[in-house]
Amino acid sequence: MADEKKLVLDVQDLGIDFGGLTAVNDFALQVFEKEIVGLIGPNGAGKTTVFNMLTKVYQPSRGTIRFLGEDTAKKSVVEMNKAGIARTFQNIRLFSQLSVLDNVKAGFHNSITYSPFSAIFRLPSYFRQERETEAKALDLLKIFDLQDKADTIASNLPYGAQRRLEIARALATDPKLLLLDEPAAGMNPQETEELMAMIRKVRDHFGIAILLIEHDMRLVMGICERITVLNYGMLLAEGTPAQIQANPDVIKAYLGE
Amino acid sequence: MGFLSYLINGLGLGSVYAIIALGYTMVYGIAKMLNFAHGDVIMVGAYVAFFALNTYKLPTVPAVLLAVLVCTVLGVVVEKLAYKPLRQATSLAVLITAIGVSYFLQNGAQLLWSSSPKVFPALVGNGSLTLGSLSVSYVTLITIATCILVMIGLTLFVNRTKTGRAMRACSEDKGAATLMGINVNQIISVTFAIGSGLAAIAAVLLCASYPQVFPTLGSMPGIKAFTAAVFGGIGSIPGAFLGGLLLGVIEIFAKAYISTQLSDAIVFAVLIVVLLIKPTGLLGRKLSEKV
Amino acid sequence: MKNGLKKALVVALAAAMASAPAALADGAIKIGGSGPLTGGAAVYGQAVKNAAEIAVEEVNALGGLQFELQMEDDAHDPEKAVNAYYVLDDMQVSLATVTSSPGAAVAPMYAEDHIFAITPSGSSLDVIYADSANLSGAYGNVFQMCFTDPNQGTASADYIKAHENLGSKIAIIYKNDDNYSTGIFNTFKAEAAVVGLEVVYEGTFDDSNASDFTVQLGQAQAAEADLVFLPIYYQPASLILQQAQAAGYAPTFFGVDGMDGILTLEGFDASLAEGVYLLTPFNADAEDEQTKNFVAKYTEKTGEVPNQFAADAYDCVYAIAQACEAGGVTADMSAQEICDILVEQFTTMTFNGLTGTEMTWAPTGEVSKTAKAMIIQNGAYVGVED
Amino acid sequence: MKANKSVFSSLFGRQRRGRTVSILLVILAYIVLTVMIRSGNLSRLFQGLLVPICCYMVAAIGLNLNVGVSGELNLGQAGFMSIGAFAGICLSGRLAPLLPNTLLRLVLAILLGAVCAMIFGFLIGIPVLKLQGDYLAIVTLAFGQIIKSLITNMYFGFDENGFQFSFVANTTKLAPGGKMLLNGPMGATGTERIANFTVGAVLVLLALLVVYHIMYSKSGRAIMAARDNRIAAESVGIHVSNTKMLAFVISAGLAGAAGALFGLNYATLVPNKFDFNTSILLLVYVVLGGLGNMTGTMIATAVLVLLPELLRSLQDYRMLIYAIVLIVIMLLTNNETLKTWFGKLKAGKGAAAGKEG
Repeated sequence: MADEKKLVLDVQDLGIDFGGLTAVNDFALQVFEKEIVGLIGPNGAGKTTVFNMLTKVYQPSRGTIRFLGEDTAKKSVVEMNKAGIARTFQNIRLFSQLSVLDNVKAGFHNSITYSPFSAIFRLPSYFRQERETEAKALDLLKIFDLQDKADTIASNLPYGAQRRLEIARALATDPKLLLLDEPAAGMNPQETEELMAMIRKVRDHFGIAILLIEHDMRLVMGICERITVLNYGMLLAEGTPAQIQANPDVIKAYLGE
Repeated sequence: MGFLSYLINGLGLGSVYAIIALGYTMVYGIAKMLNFAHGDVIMVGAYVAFFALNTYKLPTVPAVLLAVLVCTVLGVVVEKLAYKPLRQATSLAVLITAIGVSYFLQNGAQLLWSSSPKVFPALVGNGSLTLGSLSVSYVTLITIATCILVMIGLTLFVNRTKTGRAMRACSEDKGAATLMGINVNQIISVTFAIGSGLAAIAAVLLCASYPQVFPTLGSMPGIKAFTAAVFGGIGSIPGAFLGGLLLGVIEIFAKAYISTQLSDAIVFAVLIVVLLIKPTGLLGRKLSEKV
Repeated sequence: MKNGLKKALVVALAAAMASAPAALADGAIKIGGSGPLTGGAAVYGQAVKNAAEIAVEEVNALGGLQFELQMEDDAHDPEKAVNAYYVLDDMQVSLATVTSSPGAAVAPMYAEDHIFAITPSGSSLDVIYADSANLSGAYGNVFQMCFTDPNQGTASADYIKAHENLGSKIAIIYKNDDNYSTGIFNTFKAEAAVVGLEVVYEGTFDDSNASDFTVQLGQAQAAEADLVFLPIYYQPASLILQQAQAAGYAPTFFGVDGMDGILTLEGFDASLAEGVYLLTPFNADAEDEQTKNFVAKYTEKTGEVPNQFAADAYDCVYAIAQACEAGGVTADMSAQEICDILVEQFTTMTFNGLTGTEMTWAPTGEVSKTAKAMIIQNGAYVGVED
Repeated sequence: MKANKSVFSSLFGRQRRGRTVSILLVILAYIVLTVMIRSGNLSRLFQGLLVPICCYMVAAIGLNLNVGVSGELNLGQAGFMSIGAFAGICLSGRLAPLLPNTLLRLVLAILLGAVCAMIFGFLIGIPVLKLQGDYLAIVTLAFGQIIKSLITNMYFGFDENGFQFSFVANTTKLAPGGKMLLNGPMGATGTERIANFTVGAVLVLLALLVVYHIMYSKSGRAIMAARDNRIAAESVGIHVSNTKMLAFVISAGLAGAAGALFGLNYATLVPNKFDFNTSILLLVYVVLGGLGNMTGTMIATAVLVLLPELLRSLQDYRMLIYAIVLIVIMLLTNNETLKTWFGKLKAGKGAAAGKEG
């Protein structure tokens, strides 16, 4: 069903060892254009480790990560973002002492081209680009219903709003692939419901692919088009929500039989 | 004078740095603060020992014990009055307060005991052990021996006693330590007490080798020992020991084989190179942040 | 919270800005001066302050001229010395500064404001010359009571050359971040080359390594030096003597005026200094009445034996007193009037003090007095007969 | 909780106000002080302190960019002041016979001081910024000590044959009429004192503008983002070491400019002046004034430079009292009860004034 779509992310044989312990091994994953893919698995299965490898926070020990057809072996965290992968974090990592607006503006960092020199001397390019950035940032905040809190210090936001801000900031970097690490953690059912709508909206509005880690099965089954299951660092299953729900290995892994 | 005697002199100097560095490193490990007043506690210890030995004519051991006692009390009092109220504040605020305490102790000492240096009495005579062409002063030998004893004692204390284990728990994770029923405040006080007590021992050793007592006595050894603590990996007890010894040896070698003018620059340059290769010092734990 | 703090700070700032009117005591000539009263060099500043106070009390007790002394702290920092200079707004005569670098910073200000100054112990040429490298631009109203650094370096080299029994292979250990020590070292070395002394080793130390001298001594010994020249102050010198003895190295040690004070160090084992030579103008053990009186009073006041800094300061006050008497200076004269009179007096008079007899001053401000070579024997200075 | 963040909220929520307040404050202070000088109402001591206060302010503002905004503890700021000071003095000394206009010479010296310090800041920043936390701090301390040690061993002068330089051993022999610009431990002597308060005030203004303009730009956001969360900053494509380098180099440049002005305010300057204690003093100004708070830094600098002078009447006790004042201020400004109290006061005021914060 996704064959006619363009391949965004292609991971093969991915693995990483920490001091002799193999955390993830033989992992493979494909994400296609405008697709929402879920990455699930029991606690400690290595899901976040996969995210960290995809963003190069950890350097993989083995395997290849091809993004938009390009091998990323030599890329750093910053370069992965520039290439088009943005992420959120399981334990929210906002720029806690910056305002909500500045958090998003920081996300626009690489789309601003004026130099520190123009900033110090306040050359026209500074004013023009700052105005543009502000407008773009406010637009993004509006999508996430944060426009009223633009001047609030990020750490003073309620939990749910912090999660939304993190997504907005990630989107500001203009990614082709968005990685969401447990976006619904700590949310009540109603908030989760809203979040699901928002994730779909983001996909449609920005036309990007989304890979998400989530424990909330309602969310995963509700919005993901495909699901990859990880267990003990190994790929356990892969398929549509219906296939995964019916997969005996997955059931076993979750129920621990 | 050859390589071997430079080495031994370097180890002697390094032993003093090591004991001071232990105080820095313990306080850092547990209270996560750079106690820049540590050098001045040494100065107070030196004065106490001086008066005990010179004015009150006490024998060496009681004099040293008195200095240890006074420094321990001083360390705990300073911690209670100046640092404890800042437990929730930024580490920089505590750093500045520590600097204030340092100024206070230096200027207080000058007012109480005058700025004129006093000569520390010789504890073991000015003799030396001669083996062939090698001559090593007794003071140096005693300094090195004391340093090793302190190191062993401290390691046993930290690993074998209940308080020691509680200290380690605090240095790992204060929150978890509190949950396990450890009184963190008490442990911090104990750490200051031990660090300051060690400062008194360092003071006596320092003055035995370099017998002069004056109000700014502690500043330079303090900075050097702080460097040594970082060199070895701040927070690590064996690191402080190793860092102190190496710093002493490097300092003496730099003077002997390169330049007396530039020895200071060389010591710090070596420090920089070491930190570039091992960014958390020789025996420091790797800083890793869970993402 | 920040606002509260800010307000408090602003109030403090405003209070600081109001200029304080100077209160002048009736009939007393106001002597100002600065020195390190706190910090690492405080020992010198305190010595000068105490001794100058004693001298002022004595002069005042005579009933004639009346002095009022104000010593300010400069912490051996040129910046703070300039501040101190401004604090001493109403002084009529000055003791300048105790140490050299601060002296070099304020000397041009004394010249500009035309206030007479005589430094007890600021021995660098920079204190009296604007351009010391070319010995030009002497301020003319800044005088020295102590020897200049070059003077001491040259005198020491000449003395050692003339007394070959002292030693022929010379090692020098000096403090290379210190004005005084480096100044003497440079001229000593230049003069040594001129008169043909063999310098076999030069070692240095600085503030951050001022306690361990095993390497320097070891290398001096390895170079077979039989005379170690120590153009340094007595505190590090005492450590050098102790460490040399521990290492079993016994050359002749030769010091300059900074070595004076070594015997008065509380707790110092005088046997370590046995046989040490030094060129110094002052001897606290001298038997003359003047010295005995001064030493007694100083010891009573401070509990310590005065060093050469103290003696220089004491002499400064007396020299000012002598010049004021002779020139008819009165307390109601302006500092500028007094300056003219004192400059004239100082360049023509002869002064006898604790640190020398028959002292005279050149128009550049440099003192001419004889340094006495002393040797320490049985814990006391003994004059060496030439 | 909110009170804790007051420093930062005042910065970012109402950023332009922070800039305007600080700049107006400097201009106002300049006008008032100039009027007071003209009318003879300012003591000479205070007049003499104006230039050094400006210098310390500029260096401290720079340090605050480094410590407060970029979040890296720097214990070697005095080293950059030293580089700037001696570079500036050497330039002024060399140009003195050629360029009689002292103002132009002063400006050139300040520029050279800033540029030299920035170059060294960049070179030193390469290794320094590879490290983190207290390890970074100790390396800045180490570089500060190395700079001091190297300058103490430099002999540099010129005569009719051109520049002469020697290192460690003073072999510089100048022909008659030559001038020693840098004389080892004696540093620079016989310096023509060409610094003045107006240039100092302008330099403070420029420092404020540079720092604020950087803070409220792309680079500033990146610097603060990297401070708040290094990993997240990298994840949004911010090159953390580059941004930290920018802060470090600008901070060094400001210290260099300040140093040059300082050096040209005194007839003599010794390398020992810029030791560890001076670095620490600058840090005290920054922490006391508030991390990231430039107005606070300026006020703290002025007060703490003045304080020892105001305490002179205490004679020998003044540095003791100074130390006590320092400790008490730190304890009070970090006291939780007081903070809450002021926080409430502020909140009350804000509510009364309408909407704010």
